[in-house]
Amino acid sequence: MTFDLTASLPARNFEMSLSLGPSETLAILGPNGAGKSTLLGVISGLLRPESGSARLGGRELFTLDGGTRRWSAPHLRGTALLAQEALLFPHLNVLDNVAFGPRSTGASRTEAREVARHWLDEVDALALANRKPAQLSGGQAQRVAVARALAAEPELLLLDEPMAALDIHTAPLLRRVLKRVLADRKAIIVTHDVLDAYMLADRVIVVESGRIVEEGPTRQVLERPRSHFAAGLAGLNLVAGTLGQEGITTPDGRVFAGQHDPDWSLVAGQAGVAAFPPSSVSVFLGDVHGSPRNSFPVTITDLEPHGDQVRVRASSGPSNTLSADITPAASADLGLAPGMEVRFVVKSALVSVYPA
Amino acid sequence: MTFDLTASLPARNFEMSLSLGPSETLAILGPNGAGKSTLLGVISGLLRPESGSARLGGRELFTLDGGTRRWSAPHLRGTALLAQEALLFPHLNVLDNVAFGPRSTGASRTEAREVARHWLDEVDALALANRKPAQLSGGQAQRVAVARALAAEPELLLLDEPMAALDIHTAPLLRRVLKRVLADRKAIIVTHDVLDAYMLADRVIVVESGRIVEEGPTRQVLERPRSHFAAGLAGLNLVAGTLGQEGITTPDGRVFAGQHDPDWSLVAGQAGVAAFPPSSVSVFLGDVHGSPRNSFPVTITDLEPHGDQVRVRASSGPSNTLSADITPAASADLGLAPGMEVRFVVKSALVSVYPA
Amino acid sequence: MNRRSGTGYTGVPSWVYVIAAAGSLFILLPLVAMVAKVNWPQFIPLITSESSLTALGLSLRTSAASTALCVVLGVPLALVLARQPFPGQRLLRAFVLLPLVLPPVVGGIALLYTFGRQGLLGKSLEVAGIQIAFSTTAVVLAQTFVALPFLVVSLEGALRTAGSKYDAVAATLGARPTTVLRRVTLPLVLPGLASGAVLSFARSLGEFGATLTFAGSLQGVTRTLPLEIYLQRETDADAAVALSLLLVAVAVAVVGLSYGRRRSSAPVKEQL
Amino acid sequence: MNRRSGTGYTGVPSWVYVIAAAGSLFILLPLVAMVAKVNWPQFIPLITSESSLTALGLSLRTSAASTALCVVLGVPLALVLARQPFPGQRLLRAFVLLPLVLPPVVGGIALLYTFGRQGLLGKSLEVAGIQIAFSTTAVVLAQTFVALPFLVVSLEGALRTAGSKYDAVAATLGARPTTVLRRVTLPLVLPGLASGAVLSFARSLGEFGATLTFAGSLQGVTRTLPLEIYLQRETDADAAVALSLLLVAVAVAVVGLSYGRRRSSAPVKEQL
Amino acid sequence: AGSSNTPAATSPASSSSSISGEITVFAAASLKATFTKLASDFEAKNPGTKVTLNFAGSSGLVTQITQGAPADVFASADTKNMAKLSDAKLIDGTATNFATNVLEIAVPPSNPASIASFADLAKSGVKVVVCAPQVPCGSATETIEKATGTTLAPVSEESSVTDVLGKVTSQEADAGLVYVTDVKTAGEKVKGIPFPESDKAVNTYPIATLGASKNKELAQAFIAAVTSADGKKVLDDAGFGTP
Ligand SMILES: Nc1ncnc2c1ncn2[C@@H]1O[C@H](COP(=O)(O)OP(=O)(O)OP(=O)(O)O)[C@@H](O)[C@H]1O
Ligand SMILES: Nc1ncnc2c1ncn2[C@@H]1O[C@H](COP(=O)(O)OP(=O)(O)OP(=O)(O)O)[C@@H](O)[C@H]1O
Ligand SMILES: [Mg+2]
Ligand SMILES: [Mg+2]
Repeated sequence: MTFDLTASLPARNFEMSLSLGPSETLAILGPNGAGKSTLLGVISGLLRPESGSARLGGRELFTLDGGTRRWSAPHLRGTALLAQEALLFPHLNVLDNVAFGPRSTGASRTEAREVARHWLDEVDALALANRKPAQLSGGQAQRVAVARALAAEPELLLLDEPMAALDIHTAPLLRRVLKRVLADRKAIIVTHDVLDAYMLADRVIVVESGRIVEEGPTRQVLERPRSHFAAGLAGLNLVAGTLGQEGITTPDGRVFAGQHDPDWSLVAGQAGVAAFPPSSVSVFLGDVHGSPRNSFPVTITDLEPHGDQVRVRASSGPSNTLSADITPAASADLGLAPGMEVRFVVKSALVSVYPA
Repeated sequence: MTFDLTASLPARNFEMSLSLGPSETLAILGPNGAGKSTLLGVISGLLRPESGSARLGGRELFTLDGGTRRWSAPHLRGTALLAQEALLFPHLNVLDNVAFGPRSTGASRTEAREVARHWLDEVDALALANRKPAQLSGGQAQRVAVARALAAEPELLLLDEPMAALDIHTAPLLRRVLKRVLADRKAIIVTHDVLDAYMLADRVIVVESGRIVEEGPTRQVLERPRSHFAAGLAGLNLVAGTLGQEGITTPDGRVFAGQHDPDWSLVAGQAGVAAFPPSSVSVFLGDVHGSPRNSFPVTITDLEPHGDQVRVRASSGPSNTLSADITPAASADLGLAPGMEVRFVVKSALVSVYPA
Repeated sequence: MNRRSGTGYTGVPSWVYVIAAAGSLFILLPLVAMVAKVNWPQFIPLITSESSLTALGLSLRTSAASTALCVVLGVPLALVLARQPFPGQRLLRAFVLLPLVLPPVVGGIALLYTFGRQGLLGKSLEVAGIQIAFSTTAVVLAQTFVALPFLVVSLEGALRTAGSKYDAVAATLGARPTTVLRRVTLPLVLPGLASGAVLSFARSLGEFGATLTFAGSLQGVTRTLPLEIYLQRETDADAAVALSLLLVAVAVAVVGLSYGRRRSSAPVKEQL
Repeated sequence: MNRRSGTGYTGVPSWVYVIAAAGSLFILLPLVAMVAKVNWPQFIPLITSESSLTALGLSLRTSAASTALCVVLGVPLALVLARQPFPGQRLLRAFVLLPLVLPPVVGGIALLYTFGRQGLLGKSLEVAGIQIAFSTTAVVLAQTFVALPFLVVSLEGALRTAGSKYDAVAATLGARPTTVLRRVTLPLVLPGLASGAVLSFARSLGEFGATLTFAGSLQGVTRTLPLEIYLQRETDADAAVALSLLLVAVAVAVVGLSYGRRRSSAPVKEQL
Repeated sequence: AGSSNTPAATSPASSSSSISGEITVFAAASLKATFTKLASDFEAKNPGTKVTLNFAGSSGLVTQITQGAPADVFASADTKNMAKLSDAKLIDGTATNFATNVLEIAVPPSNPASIASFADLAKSGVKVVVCAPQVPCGSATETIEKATGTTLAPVSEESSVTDVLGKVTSQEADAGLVYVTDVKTAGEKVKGIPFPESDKAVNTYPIATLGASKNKELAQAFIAAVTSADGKKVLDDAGFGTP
């Protein structure tokens, strides 16, 4: 009972191939417009790729290769999609919206409503059962939409940003519900929140521009990110270059020192990355000659509160942003402000270096 | 040039009154269904309250008191609303969507497009200018909607969750843009993200069930929260009770010790709260008799990764959740799991006590 | 300024009301002029005469039947035209509209050529023992022929405007196309379907030329109210006008009721 | 299975196609039967005769004018009926539908009672030196009277289905109601407006009874193609049928073209 | 409208007088072929004149004239409708009867029901179509039924001759009762079966100048042309009888 997919849709610059084990949950991460929703659309049968094939367990979802053009309709796929918009049926009340899935797949009206009540209760929206969708707030509608997708009890659940629009109390509640539900079920969940990936997914895929750029078990991807996007999600700074004995050599020729995993045998010249947390970065105003060997001239773009620290975001070149977490006092002392040119200094002991 | 509003709409259990100084930005925080969008609807003229009045600068928005029933139409109010749904006009391309506001308020087609291009560039969506809304991803549409609201250059800007659906790179970018734009402009911004409140707002209002429950300068509200919701947003634990010399006395009679601000003169018996960060909480398995005097029996509901710590969420009674941040190692040693009954112990030195 | 609190935005420019009033007058004035001409003492016996009542009953029954037939045939047609593009769709759409353009009398002739004794299908039907001409069935067929385009066109417009987002969502929840149609598509376009059905009913009720040509005019069998009115007119134009008022009254009642019911259960309420 | 890649969901149950085919046949067969009966050698001289061409020209001009008039009067009416509820709205809606039910001949009489020399308004108009009855203006008025409900009803359905969400957004961006109407409301209901206009045009083109009664049948002035057909039928039914084919061809061309243009610029593409 | 009662000018006008201008003639639809020919002959003989024709059912024309239609001459298919106008004092002088018409049985060329006489129409199984009593041909049918004591059981009572003829030419009906002229116009498509009882109900076509006419002289001239020998010839050719 696995799921396999290969699909390409050149009109949206989309080409992906992935598979899912039994009761595995996969998180899809990636920037806006990367193709996450497109992927779910292709799997659920709302979008028709130009070529590719997909199977879910014994069932063929589509085979579009050369001569063979088999396509099974969305309702025959055993998938249920929570789309990015809630799209509750405006003419049905909340209860009947949630009961729609069970009812469509053969349950009696009473059974379906029973199931619907159960799921509404799970997402803490049972009190809204008799409302029409137009009478719900954004977050309430989102919760109902989640309940509706869950109530369909599909073989493969597809969730597109299920936590969007939820308040800070509801999101953890829903995360708990999903954790329980997804435990013994195949699911693909699109999210912009790394917590969802940590809590719900066994594996993550990072997509950019319609391609998979990184893939692996959640912890591994988020602790040893290879793409800037994944590093950003994990809250790590990332510097790319080629691996050497000391650390990595950046494209502009500077050596950036760090620690490797001792048992990896490095192939010199192999592409690699160095990752380090913002808390390992210090900020200096002038040139420094201290023990930390790694330093960058950067331009501050932004100062943000971050817990009890201040996060200093800065750009070190055209498309690379680095962050440093420092105390508010230090920030005030240094008189930091966006636009300032400062130096980020990183202790090499806190830098992990690994192949990209 | 201030803004004042009093409005009640019993059909939605809504009753609020607020005002805004010149070029002040107000953040509205609150749970789903609290009435945040309703407030923006009332201000922008899409919803008609049953009674109340509002003025924006010299302009009367509405006066609905007893006999007087004056109501000015949405387009005469000098407000622009970014609604919770992007609602881009499906028949216009992205550029013309953004140009709609300037065009409607008298700009020539060329001027309006120029303005539109400017704002699209600001939100990093200029490349999408010729697309139709149906060809955008969720996050792209959201960005365009923000640009459209900004391009209208209203006197009072109303933003309903402008950062929803944005990826982790775009959200900071947009936050920077908004920070710049809102600096010299009146704005009300609804958000679930405390970072938006910190970065963009001068003042926050916390609403629950259609009423304002807390209000004040951003830092004060988030550092000394009085409502559970605000505490949750600020990432603090909150215990409510009556103030005493030692700390506060909870409704079930236990004394919870903490530090007060030395210059406050406490009135014994006054309602108060005790706030403390999750990092100040330790977790024990059995009963403890150590120096910390504050301890609670709790049931673990959830374990979440939180940076390099594990956040243990637990419930200490019907509607009160507390969190503790501990190291993954400690969590593993104790064998914590949801459902376990443990004891949360808080050092009273890290507890702030203040009037509610 | 009679908006109630809590309602959404319904801004209609004020000049629109002025033109709308002119438009209403354009339709209402002739009706008023008609009412003004009625010879009231003569009115009651006229409309309660046996022939009038028979004709009215026949009109109502046949119009109801043809409206049902229009819905049955028209909903699928509208779906096919509105949803998936296929080669020849434009041509099909144009053809479906033709009964609108065809002078009804010619439509009746075309029906005779088809279902008549010597017609395309008529010969086979005759062999099967089915005779359509001069029967009430013929009236229903004639009315359906002229009324079908109304249903198709207004429903197609509504289907296109509604789009197929919700249909897609329903399908991903496991609903078969038929279920989607019944529980999502049609409820969502109910206003359009209702308009279409009302138009069809009204057109059937007023149908005259095709019926006369195809079905003939025999009291109680094929002489509907419009045919009765037409005959009355031969002897007394004012009597015909008076009788038309009966038709108008019936139409107002039916249309008012059906629209009323639809509006009170109107499902789609706008969120701001 | 002729969906192209990348398109959204368009699931239509397969039985729908079967019924749609039956529905199409029901309309197409009579047309085929008609074509089959045409006496082709006689056809060309018939349709190129001066009287036919004059009538066709008149028909096209008056139908275009009355469609324009329908749009001008009908769009405001539809807006008023679809948007804000007001007391008497249901009644107004029912009345606006009446010309559909009224047998056209009676409609013509009602118009005579209004605009005729002896009519309600006609007397005042006569004093002002305006004579409407039996002029080309009368043809346009008669056509507008019978065609207006089509536009109003289909547009109202579309407006209701589209809702007013986008209108509200436009208003909050500072657009005056008129701007909202022009740049948002109408473009969004374009499919419905197009359907309505096509219906009105088709109905005007086929209009016969009211024109005959109200405007008379004077060659070049008021004798439109349907009237010409009616007269032909007095002498030769088959010639009338042949002439109808001309009307049908014109209608197919106009409808096909207008729908075609609309579809290719169809603005609302569905997102999944 | 005013009703100036000028004495009828019955002198058969020669076509040489100096008449000119335009008139509008309202004529029963069944006169379409003959009046179109008569009008063009008239225009040819009297250069500078123009005759505009408006055809519709007689009762429709009466309604139009009553409502002030700009007509100069009215030719009705029966005396009843003309009477309505003279009762309303809308005609100038008195009407002139210019043609007659009698009923005939029309059957499809194959005559499937083998109709040979009026009585045959009453045979069971014969689908016969007649005009409704409200219209002239229907009242004529009724008169004949009464006179012959034959009661017909029609499958349809049509509101115009054209509709009756339509049912017969399409072979929907086995027989119909129409006017001789209609059978003639229909040509090959129907077969006419005259029956002697038809003279029990002779239909008369009257023509008159209307009171509101702005060119009574020309109107009189046209009526004279219709009633002239040439006019009679045209009408005869179409099957009309002489009153
Ligand atoms: N209907 C369409 N036609 C053409 N291109 C489209 C269409 N819909 C989306 N796209 C493009 O395809 C790409 C992938 O879009 P998709 O919706 O899958 O992004 P996403 O990863 O879900 O982004 P987000 O996080 O913003 O929701 C985007 O560049 C988008 O602009
Ligand atoms: N059209 C409506 N009719 C009746 N009640 C409504 C309607 N729309 C919203 N409500 C109710 O009014 C309350 C306030 O809704 P509102 O949309 O203002 O919430 P919100 O604070 O914006 O929530 P969210 O964070 O979920 O967007 C909710 O309880 C909601 O259910
Ligand atoms: Mg997406
Ligand atoms: Mg909201």
